[in-house]
Amino acid sequence: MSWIGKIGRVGRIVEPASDPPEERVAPPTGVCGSLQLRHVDAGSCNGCELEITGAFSSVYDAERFGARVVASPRHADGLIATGVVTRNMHQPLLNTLKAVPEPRVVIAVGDCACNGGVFAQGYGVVGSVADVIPVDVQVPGCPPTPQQIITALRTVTGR
Amino acid sequence: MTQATYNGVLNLAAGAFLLAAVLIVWRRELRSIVVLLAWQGLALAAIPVTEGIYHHDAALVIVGVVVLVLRAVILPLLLVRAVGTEPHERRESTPLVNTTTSLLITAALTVLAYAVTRPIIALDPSPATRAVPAAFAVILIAVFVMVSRRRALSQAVGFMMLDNGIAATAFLITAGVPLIVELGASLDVTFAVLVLGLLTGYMRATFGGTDLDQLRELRG
Amino acid sequence: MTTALDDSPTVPAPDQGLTAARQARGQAVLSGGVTAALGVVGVAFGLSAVFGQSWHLRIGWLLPLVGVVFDLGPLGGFFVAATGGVSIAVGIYAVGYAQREHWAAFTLVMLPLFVAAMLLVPAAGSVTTFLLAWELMAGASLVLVLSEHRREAVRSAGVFYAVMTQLGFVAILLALVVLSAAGGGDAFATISAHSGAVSAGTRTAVFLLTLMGFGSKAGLLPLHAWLPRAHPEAPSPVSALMSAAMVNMGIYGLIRIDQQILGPGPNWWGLTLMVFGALSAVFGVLQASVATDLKRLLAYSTTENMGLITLALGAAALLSSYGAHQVAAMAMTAALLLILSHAAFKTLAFLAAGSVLASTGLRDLDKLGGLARRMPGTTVMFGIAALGASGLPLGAGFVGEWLLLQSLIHSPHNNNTLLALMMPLSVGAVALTTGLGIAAMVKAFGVGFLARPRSAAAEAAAEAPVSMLAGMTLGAAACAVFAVAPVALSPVLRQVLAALPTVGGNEAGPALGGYLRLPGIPGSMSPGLIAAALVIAVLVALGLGRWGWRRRPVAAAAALWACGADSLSSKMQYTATSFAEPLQRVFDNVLQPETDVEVTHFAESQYLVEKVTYRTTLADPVERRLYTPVVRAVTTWAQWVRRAHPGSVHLYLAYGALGLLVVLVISR
Amino acid sequence: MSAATELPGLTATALQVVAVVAGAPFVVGGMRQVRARLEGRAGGGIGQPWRDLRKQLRKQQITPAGTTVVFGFAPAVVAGTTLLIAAILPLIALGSPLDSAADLFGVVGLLFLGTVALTLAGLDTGTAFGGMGSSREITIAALVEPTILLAVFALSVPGHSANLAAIVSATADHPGQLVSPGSLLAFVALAIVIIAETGRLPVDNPSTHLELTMIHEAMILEYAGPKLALVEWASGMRLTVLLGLVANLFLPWGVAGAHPSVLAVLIGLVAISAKVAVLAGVLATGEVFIAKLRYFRIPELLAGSFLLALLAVTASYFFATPT
Repeated sequence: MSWIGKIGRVGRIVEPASDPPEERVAPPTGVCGSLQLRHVDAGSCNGCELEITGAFSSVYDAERFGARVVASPRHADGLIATGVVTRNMHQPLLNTLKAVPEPRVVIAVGDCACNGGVFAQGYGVVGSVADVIPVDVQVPGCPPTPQQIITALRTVTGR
Repeated sequence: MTQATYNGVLNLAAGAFLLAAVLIVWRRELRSIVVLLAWQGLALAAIPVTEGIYHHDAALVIVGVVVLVLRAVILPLLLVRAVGTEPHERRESTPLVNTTTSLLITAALTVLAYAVTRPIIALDPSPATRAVPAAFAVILIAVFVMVSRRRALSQAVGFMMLDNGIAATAFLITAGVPLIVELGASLDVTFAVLVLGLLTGYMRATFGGTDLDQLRELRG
Repeated sequence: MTTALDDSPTVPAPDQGLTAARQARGQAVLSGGVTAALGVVGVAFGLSAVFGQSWHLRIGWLLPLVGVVFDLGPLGGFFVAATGGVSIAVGIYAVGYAQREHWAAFTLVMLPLFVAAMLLVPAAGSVTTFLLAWELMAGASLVLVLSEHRREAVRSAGVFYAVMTQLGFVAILLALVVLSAAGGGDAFATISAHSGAVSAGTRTAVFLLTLMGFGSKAGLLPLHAWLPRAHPEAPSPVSALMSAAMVNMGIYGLIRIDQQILGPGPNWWGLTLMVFGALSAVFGVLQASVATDLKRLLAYSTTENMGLITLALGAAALLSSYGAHQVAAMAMTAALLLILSHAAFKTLAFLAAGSVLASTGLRDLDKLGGLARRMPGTTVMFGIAALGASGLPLGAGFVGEWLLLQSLIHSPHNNNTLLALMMPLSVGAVALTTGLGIAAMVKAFGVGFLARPRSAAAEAAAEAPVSMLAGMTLGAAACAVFAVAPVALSPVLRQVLAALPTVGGNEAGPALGGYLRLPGIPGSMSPGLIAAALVIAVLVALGLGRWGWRRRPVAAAAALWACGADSLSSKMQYTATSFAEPLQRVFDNVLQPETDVEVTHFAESQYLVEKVTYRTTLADPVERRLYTPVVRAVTTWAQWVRRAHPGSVHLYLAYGALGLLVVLVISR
Repeated sequence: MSAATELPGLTATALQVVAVVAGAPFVVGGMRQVRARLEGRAGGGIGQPWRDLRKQLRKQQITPAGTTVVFGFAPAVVAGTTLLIAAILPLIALGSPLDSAADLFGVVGLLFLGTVALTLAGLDTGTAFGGMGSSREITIAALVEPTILLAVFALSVPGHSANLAAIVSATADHPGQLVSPGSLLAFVALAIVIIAETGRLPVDNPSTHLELTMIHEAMILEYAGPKLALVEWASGMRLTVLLGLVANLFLPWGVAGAHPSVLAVLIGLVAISAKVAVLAGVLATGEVFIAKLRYFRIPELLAGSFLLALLAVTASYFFATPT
């Protein structure tokens, strides 16, 4: 019972939504207001993971814009890739992309994913995500804030 | 109150009475067990109150109120006090019979109770006697709880369930026991609980726990 | 005899290979054809007997003193027809199977004999004839079980089966002898005429003995142990005959002797039947749901179904002893329906398992898999059988179980403690049986036939020849009829019900029209309509799925999702063992599995695991608890007896003389 | 009866099916929304599942290597059985033309048929997770069956029939039976088994991302695009239909008669929608407070519900109040 009271006292903790961004990527057909993503850590330092977790947390609540993270790439409309592509994760990344049904988007989160960041030219590094697979949306920042990530997601979901 | 509502309320009380017993078997957290016991006391009190109102018997209503105060308020409070302060005391450490089995045993006991109380119902098939099996089932379940639990406190709960069951049977078969008898019984239980509370306290002080298996070590 | 056994099942030398092959083919066709023909005859006679044309035949010279008496009534006709139906399918199937498996001539001869014996049992009209036919059936089945006698497992199974079936025969023998002594005659007709005069004690004795004898034949707990041993080891057509037709003879005996001839008994008879039935059903299905040997699983499922049938019989007896004839008739109808549907889907299941065995040499579900692509026909057949066995709608078993449940929940319970306690518990038992049955069948079909092959042998599986498929198709057709249009059976069932004294008259039974209506109770069901509606609904669902298909990219095939890795090895699949592991854990204290896990570490470090071996053995607990002590006792006793056999002729003569003296003294 | 009188029953049934098909995603969305609000989030809105469905229906269809027709048709079978159940149940009106074709046992059978189809599909993929999900699902189903049938038994005692219309109308005629212990215990038991059968907390977590904790989700990991849409849709419809069943079994008010007028049908529609909405809200609220049960503690839960169902039967036998 005390829990209900607590819920009542806490109330809504979600940040107020800013109005949707103007520029849109051409969304995959049908993806209006609904975007399931499979997250692939291609070799990240887990900084971006923390921020992504924050973006889907109660405070930023990316779900209100129709974005969700799913377990199986078959259920997904695209990948949300973080980190530089290491040699060990190169093939898995390609496999995962192959497993996503068409039409699909790839969202690269963080400097490493966009341009290699601090790990560029590392001996175990194949390159940035864009070097390996076509990337539709890039979210710069090391790490990007949840707000930036959500804005990027909204450019796809269009909400 | 009309016949129908009387039937309904009485059956409902009996059902809730039995349900509380079943849930006590089901649950393991001592605190929730005590809460369930309070609910059972409420259901128990509902029986004499209903009968009193239906038969226009003031004494029964008073008995009911007394039962309510004692069994739904005071005794649970005492037990809550007795629930250990240290966290590992909060749960019934794995009972001697695992939960699934004890639930099935409870089912068997209930069916048995229904079977053996058929003659009583056949004797005088009034709504009150028709609810007797539930009360009797609670008695059997209480005995089973006392047999199968380790913690002194859950044994105390079992003991009080037993007493609840006896009281309910009395209320249902004879249209209510005299006030003084009920008071005496309830006082006994109160003292029993106080003593148990003390005992558990001492045991915790001595052995650091109220797992009754450890009492075996008392043998010289 | 010896020549027949030595006739080795190896491929003959190439020079006379052609002729030998043609000869083998001819033999197989002959044997299978005769079997099927016998089946046709059985169906014809059975149906004609069901519809009132009673056959009576007495052959005086065949047996001294009493002669052989055949007397086929509606009840017997029902079982003869059921057996015949099974035999037709098996006969056609055997044509292909015998060639593929290079059956010995001896086996080819015994198959029709076995069928003939089974057809004679329900037709027997006198105690002597019945016992004769019964023993013939038992002997023939034993020989057939032993037909692959070169394997050790087969031999031990044969010994087990021989002992149990003979003990059962002894029980039946005693019972029937006592009965005919009390009933004042050898013919069943005479006995049932005088059955009123039989004393209560005798009735009880007869009931208990027959329950033992027929129960062991029907594979009821605790006398089921021969089933899961003999059925897997026998050649699959024989398993089908035994599991779908022979076990029914036990049920036939229970109905014929205890209900038809002895007439309605005291209500504890029905109670006993219900208890044993419920125990057998739950235990059988529990063992089936954790079994990994396909044929063993099916054998345990036979125990389960016989348990359900016995439960229904008991319910019918109990209810009619309380005068609830309509509900009793429902229960009896349920029993008859279950007998038929079980015969159909169990034949089909064993035949399908047989073609899997013939093509892969595997019975172990943990090694099977991926057959759906390699043996599509067989897979469809087994799917139909499994659906029937799981008692779901569109399955053969559904109508029977539905009726059984209805009869249980509609039993009049007011002011009767026994019924009020018995019925909910039996509903619980039946429900648990159904649920676990679904799990067992999903395991058998899903693990054995779907997914990817788990061994090279399964990889190399090939579809069964036409004749085998044809035999299975018959069974599948029967399943379909029972599942969708039980109305086809209603005249037969009405006739059989009318012939049973324990359940009321002709009109009491439920009406199996297009709608299945319960007598005097608002309740009805229409499997055909459900099937049609379901087809429409599935089409509608497909339509929903096609919504917006124009905007889709072209459909594609892709590799399985391996969590980013390149490929999944077929070793990563769930096996039958792992599939049933949760159930095995839940029912741990009933099944009592013996599991041991060995972890071997690397020599370098005890923190690095080199390999882990997990071994679990599920011995039948009843067998372990009950049979082992008995067998031990018997062996020790046998040791004592052996002491008396020093082998000296004089001593044996002395034994004889002593015996004679004793007899003389007593009979003085 | 002539076609003229038959027509309303048919239309009501058709309306029932359409309402379930259209409403199920909203039920799921509403439950997610309630949960989001209780967690202090804004939530995706009630229409979110509809958006997901529309999108999935327009996506590419992928056939995993080595799967058979079983995998291909399982979603349609699940959805089909659910649609059929929706047509049979007295949700809006009593006089469904299929009412006499299948009683409560038949409905339970159809429900399990759908479950079996999906389990076979999970095994058919031949992946580790698929088999795992199937094994868990079938185990739970096997343990649910006794409870659900005993609950049916308890419910069929007052109306002396397992026929749905008979039960509903019997309860509507004697509302006094609702406060009897029998029906209360049956209600609790049925609620538990429905939670287990529809894969809600605490038995299964519908929104988990971790394969090892999945039951229902693990079986459908390989589905993509339209087939996935069908599966999700079907599971939503299952939930809706079962909630509607419970609502009308225990609160049978507002259900139109056998040959209803247009107004009655509308009232029935509004009533069932309101009941389902309330039940779904309660369920979602409850789920906020509980965590997923350890898999091998689930048998305890089901044994408990079995006990409750058994008590329900015995109670409704013995408490039979003289009427």
